[in-house]
Amino acid sequence: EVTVNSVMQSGLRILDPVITTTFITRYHGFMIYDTLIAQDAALEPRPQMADWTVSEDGRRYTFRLRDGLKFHDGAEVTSADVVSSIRRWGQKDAGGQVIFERTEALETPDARTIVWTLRRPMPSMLAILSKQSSLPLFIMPARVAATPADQAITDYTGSGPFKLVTSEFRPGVSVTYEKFADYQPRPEPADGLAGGKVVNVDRVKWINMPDIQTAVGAISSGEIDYIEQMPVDLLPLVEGDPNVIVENRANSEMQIMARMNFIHPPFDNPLIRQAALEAVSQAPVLAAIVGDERYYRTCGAVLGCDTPYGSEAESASLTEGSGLKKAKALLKDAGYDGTPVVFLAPTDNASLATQPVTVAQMLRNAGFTVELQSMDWQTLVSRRASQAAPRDGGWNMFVTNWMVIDIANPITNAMLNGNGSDAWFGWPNDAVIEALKANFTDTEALEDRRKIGAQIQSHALDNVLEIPLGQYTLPQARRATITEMIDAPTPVFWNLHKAE
Amino acid sequence: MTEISKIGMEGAPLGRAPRISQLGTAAKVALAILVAILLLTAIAPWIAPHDPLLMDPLARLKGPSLAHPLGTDNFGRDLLSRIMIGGRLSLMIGVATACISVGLGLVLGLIAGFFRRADALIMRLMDALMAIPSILLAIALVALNGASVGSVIAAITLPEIPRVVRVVRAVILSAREEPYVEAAISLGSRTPLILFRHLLPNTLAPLIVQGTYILASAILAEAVLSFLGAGVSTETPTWGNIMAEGRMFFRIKPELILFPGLVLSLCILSVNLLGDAARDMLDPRLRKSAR
Amino acid sequence: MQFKSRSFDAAETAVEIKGLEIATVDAGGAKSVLHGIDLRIRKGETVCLVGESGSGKSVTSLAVMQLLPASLAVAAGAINLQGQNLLSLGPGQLRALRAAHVAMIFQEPMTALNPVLRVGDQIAEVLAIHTALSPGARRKRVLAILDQVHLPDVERVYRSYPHQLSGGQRQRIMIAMALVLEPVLLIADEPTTALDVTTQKQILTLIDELQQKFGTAVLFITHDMGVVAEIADTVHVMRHGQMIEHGAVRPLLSAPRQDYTRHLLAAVPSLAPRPARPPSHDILLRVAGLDKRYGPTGSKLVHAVKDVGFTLSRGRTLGIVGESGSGKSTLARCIMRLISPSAGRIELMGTDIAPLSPRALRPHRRKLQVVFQDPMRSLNPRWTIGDCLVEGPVNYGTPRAEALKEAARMIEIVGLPRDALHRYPHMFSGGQRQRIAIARAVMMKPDVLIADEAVSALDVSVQAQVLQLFDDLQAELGLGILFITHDLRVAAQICDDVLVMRHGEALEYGAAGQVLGAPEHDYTRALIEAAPGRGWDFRNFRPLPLRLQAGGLNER
Amino acid sequence: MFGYMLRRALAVLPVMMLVALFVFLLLRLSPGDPAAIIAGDMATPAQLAQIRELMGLNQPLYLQFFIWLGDLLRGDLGVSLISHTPVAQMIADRIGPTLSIALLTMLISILLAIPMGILAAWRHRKLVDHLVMTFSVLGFSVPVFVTGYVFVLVFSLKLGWFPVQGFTPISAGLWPFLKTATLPALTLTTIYVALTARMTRANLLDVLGEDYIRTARAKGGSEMRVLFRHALKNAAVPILTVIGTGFALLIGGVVVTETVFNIPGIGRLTVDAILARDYPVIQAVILLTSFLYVLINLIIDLSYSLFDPRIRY
Ligand SMILES: Nc1ncnc2c1ncn2[C@@H]1O[C@H](COP(=O)(O)OP(=O)(O)OP(=O)(O)O)[C@@H](O)[C@H]1O
Ligand SMILES: Nc1ncnc2c1ncn2[C@@H]1O[C@H](COP(=O)(O)OP(=O)(O)OP(=O)(O)O)[C@@H](O)[C@H]1O
Ligand SMILES: [Mg+2]
Ligand SMILES: [Mg+2]
Ligand code: NI
Repeated sequence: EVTVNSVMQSGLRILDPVITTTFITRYHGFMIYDTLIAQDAALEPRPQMADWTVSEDGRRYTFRLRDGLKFHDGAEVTSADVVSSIRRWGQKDAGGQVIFERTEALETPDARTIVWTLRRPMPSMLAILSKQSSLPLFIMPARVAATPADQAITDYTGSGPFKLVTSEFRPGVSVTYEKFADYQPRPEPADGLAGGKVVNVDRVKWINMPDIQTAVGAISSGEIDYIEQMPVDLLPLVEGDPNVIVENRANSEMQIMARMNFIHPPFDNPLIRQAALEAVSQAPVLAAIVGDERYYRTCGAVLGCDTPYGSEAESASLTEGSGLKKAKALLKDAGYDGTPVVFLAPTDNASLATQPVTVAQMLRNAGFTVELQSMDWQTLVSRRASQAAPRDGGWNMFVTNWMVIDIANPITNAMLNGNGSDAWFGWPNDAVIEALKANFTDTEALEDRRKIGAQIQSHALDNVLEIPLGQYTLPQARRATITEMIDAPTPVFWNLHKAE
Repeated sequence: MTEISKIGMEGAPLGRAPRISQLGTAAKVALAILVAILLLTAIAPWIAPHDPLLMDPLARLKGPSLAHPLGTDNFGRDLLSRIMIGGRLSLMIGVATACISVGLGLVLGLIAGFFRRADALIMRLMDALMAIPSILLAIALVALNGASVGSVIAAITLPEIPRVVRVVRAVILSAREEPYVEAAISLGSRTPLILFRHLLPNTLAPLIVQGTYILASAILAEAVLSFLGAGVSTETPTWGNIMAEGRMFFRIKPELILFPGLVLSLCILSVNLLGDAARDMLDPRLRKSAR
Repeated sequence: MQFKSRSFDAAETAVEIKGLEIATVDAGGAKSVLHGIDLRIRKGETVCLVGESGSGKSVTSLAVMQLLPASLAVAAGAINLQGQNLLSLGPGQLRALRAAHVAMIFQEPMTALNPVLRVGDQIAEVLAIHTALSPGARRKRVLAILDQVHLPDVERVYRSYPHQLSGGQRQRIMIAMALVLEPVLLIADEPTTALDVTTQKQILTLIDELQQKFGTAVLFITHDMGVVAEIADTVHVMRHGQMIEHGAVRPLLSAPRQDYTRHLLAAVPSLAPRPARPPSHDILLRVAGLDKRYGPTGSKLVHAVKDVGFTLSRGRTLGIVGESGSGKSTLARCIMRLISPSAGRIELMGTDIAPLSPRALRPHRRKLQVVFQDPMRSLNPRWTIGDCLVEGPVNYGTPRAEALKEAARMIEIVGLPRDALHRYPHMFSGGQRQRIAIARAVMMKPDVLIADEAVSALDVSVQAQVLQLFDDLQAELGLGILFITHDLRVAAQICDDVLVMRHGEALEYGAAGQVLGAPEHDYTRALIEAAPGRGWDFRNFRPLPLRLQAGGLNER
Repeated sequence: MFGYMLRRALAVLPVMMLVALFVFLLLRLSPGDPAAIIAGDMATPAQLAQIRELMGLNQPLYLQFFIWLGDLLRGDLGVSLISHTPVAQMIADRIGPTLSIALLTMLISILLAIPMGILAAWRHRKLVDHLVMTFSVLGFSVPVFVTGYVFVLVFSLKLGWFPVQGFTPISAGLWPFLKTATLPALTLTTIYVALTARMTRANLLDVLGEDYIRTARAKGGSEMRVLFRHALKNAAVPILTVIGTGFALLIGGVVVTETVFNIPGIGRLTVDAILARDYPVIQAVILLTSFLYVLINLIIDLSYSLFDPRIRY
């Protein structure tokens, strides 16, 4: 019996991939569920459970389930299961909501066929259905998908290549999967998250290690096989070790960004927001969190660098750190009165602990009064939801990380919501950005979309919807005995082999 | 005649002020170390080679050099300066915790020991407080109030109070049976006088020992809280959070843990040794049996 | 008075101490504690070692056992036990010698027995260490010795823990333990001071009996001259670490050669009641029907004082005597209102203070003062003598400066230097501390003074001084004194009236001459008869004239 | 005796009630709510509010308290807000590691500390005494996690004697268990030994000054006999007391060692739950550890009479 022991980025606690956007739950989804269609290594949509045809007018999509698809309880996968799953997902996923707004009908002419008719063509339809981030579209049995979308599921019967071993699930500690023997892989070889999901091991165990040093020690000693996120600072510990291989996963870059609160002083003033943007330089932030230049780069694009629509326009002050003078001038012009900037800083989240400290320092250099408030991540996430004034339990600024592929599309980029108190934390009221996004949705040609992307970049930085703080990757580490791992943003455990 | 006002304040029973010369060698060394640490941290803002908050992330985790005698941390801040300044807060947390818990514990203990009616209530409360594992209570309290210095102090202090209360109460309960207390009653002394001038001084020796113990464990507890992610912000360096932050680099740059750890251990060691010595000096019974 | 008068000239020497010098081994340089002691004890002989507190009696005995505390060491001399010099033996050899050849009975039988082991096992342990007896045989031997020390129900006693036995029983256990191997030498360091007279009497008889039986040499340490007169063959007097005089008991008591010995003997109070003083009719304190039950601790209710009544007049002394636990202190504490009586009246100069609240009581407190047994514990160790003395007057509104002036006068009255005011209690000797406690009480200008075992902790010479002080103060201030003691000699010397208590009841109450001279009650009589050395007039170095032999006259 | 046991056992109730109330208030008055973690990064405020409503977090506090208390009395510890696992099951899963390591620690500590304390008291002010005392104070002065790291570095990574992390339950065999439990237990042992050895020494010193020790020596028994048969049993009660109250310290230490050695125990569960505001879990675990503490001390109290016949109930 071959077991792959892995240390993932965090402990799995929530098993419903629709109710939460947490990474680890999404990874869990890919283990036990199959997707309707999937992204290949180039992030292009490919058939997975179903292949598809699109009508001439681009309004009707017909999906046809392939043969031999079974749920873990042995039942056949039918079009009814798929539709239920789509509907539940569609209530929660931002992309799904957009599709459903344009949906005319979603029908199941027979047990194997799903016909999805839109009122207007939607160029990004397949991209949204195949995406692997935020909320991927996983196919569950209809009875499970019948659970209301804001209530967690309790039945973990999946459709994917692995089965959850319920009896060995320890929330936050460990979770075990075993090979689902009746899974029918596609015939073609695996390609990204598409292609044949052939499982070559018996069990996969995810172990959460609260202290990452323990994990690094354990991979050296061979107690575990895989670390999803290897802290760059600890690389020297394994670098000389031929048994441990450290590598980057494709498209796994993260973007760091700072977000301000638009409804309270001082950042309700665009000039002061701009001053903040000018004051900040990416290099120190990146150096402090990552430390090794091989694993980070400066990038001023709100839609990310090396993405289809990303543009780095107007971001020189960020990437070069040349805006200090301008920042001071802007502050003066804006008549900044020393209102303290309440900056939320998490202490218990290693990937977010250093950024606030470095950013705060730079803001202070420019003349801001910064009140760095330390708290645990939980306090931060609930506090950032508060629209109260900063001194009454609200806030002015916080920092978070996004996967670049999640923010690469303006439609799914949460920071680009401009609809006031319905927008993401910070609540900007920005009609311009909303218009730009609507325009983007209706545009199909890549060239045109790029142009809109550039407009979005320039508007986002002018209005300072966010301050991009650069991109970095956390490499993964595996024992040399683990081979043929799929190189995708989401770590998956099919296809790979483990040598004894 | 000013004796009356002095006695009970100075904590020197039997009229002898403890003299340094009475201390054993170990305690003398401890005192010297403690004084040195106190002095260095006291004047740290003036003599620290760098601003402890000044970052240079591009020069992080550097080894010892002339500019940075102990090297730099993961933000490129000067480790020596951080340790020096960090001592201020660590010691402050220790001293504040010791003072507050001893102060509150003393009051509650006096009440519980002297007034039968309050006793049961106070002691049940204290039992409950004791039963909750202190570190969990502290984490919860810090999570509750945010990771400020104040809440860390409160979190470490609260679980210590019952221990002090118990000590004080036990002393009071036995001291109030002493004939000199009965004599005072016969002499018409009122309750406050008996409580504060006859009974209170008896608690001094055990409280000094307890206080030093609390001081030491508070500094440690702060470190553990930081380790678990519930400590004070890195913007206010303490020995605890310097170590907690440095733990990632334990095998890369062990200085980050070793140096603050060394100072911390030395400090706690000294405090403990001094506490023991103080007990020996203050407790005539122990002095006789030469502990 | 019947002294022992056996001759030991022919007897074999059991132990001989020669030129023993013992000094402290502190870092601060050696201080000599014993300066060249010589002592010889022969088989079957009882040697009594007397002398004031701190003279080195215990140190001498511990040296023989080779159980000196770590801070003391032998500097010179020899201790020969049957030809072997103990000082040259190794630890193993010494261990073999202990219990088997030299055994010791310590003063306080409660603390000298291990509280967590059964007493039978504790005795059996001696046999286990030194003999090859089987457990069964050991048990038999232990039961036999328990029987020999006249313990009742030996099977039960064997299984008991020390706290389940009375003081006298515990001391018998100690004796059994010491004698079980029939040692050559038995050392007893104040073995009866913690016991009341009747029990003391039984123990002394027992030791004597066993000594006869086994021919043991006994070194008996005591400060009670009565006991000396009762049991000694030979007496050694120690002072300041030196042996200043020794000799057979009768010659030594009747014709002491040294001034110090003379002085020591003169301090022993006589059992004869003091001459009656003119009666007084100014009644200060009238107690009637006083009852005290201690609250339900567990399920047991202790009825400590039962329906006691008496009166005390100005200038007179009422003695309350009785064995330990008879309720004397409880009575005193009720009268002081340190505890509330369960029933009864306490009329202090006409006011019944029994039902008063603490607040209402305060004005009356100054008329009523107390001196406790243990002078060290009754003075706050953290306060200067000055502070102690003025506490009371300041409480009642006397300006501090005035009170201090009075304190300075008072401290001289009790025979201490003026600068004592600036010192702390631990800087004084026990006798001096007791004077301070008395001065503190007198500072309040009380009408009634209660002395609860006020002199029991002091050795005879000091005790005599303090008793004199009481007498003087009473003459001067007209105090009414309630004097609680278990020592009949002291009671006889100082009291006008005596109240005998037993099990919380007042058995007998009357003029001292009446109660002590012609006791009505059997218990009182037994008490008086048990007083050791009662036939000897120590002060005058002669037998007591028959007429004055307490408890004897009327019958004989 | 039985009556006393009953009374003592009943006295536990008000204490536990107070603990329950205390913990409940502490948590519910704290900022941060579990809805946020469930909703994840992209949730909007409206979604948050909806989740709160669903979880019953919008009800008045006292109502929440009594509902919880009622469930508790019926033996229902509730369900984790985050993972929807029954709390009772989570605790059952994770109590094993914590308890077995705590007990192993107690065992090792007692086996080490009591002889150390005895030795130090016996050789009072000699070299051994100073060594023991220095070790004791040192044990207090080094944060547990540092000790843990050093042990891992030396015994696991350098010497390879023990695994770096993980836990094997004792049901899988004594040896596999010891392989994973030894290092964490040793790490905790440093504090515990320090405490217990010090206390043993102090009490033994007291006892060695007692008259009955002199009596024992006067009987000619060997030093071992004096120390073990006469002294230790007398010093047992305060030593036991320290071992009992030290249990709280142990729980604190366990939280850290569980992190360092990646042991799926109660300590880590609590910290995670606190950081995630998973109220039912926090409440249950703190209540449980408090109950364990009270229980252990109750047992210790009752065991006093085994060592000291004067204590009778
Ligand atoms: N452990 C010790 N260390 C130093 N000096 C001691 C020690 N024990 C006794 N001494 C001193 O030795 C002297 C003799 O003391 P010892 O106990 O023999 O007196 P004692 O005659 O037995 O008095 P008491 O009648 O009070 O029992 C005293 O001056 C005392 O201070
Ligand atoms: N606080 C108390 N609670 C319960 N019982 C008590 C208390 N104090 C004393 N007793 C009991 O009351 C009885 C009388 O005690 P008291 O102290 O008055 O005796 P005493 O005659 O002074 O004895 P001694 O000569 O030993 O001082 C004893 O049986 C004692 O055990
Ligand atoms: Mg003596
Ligand atoms: Mg008494
Ligand atoms: Ni003065």
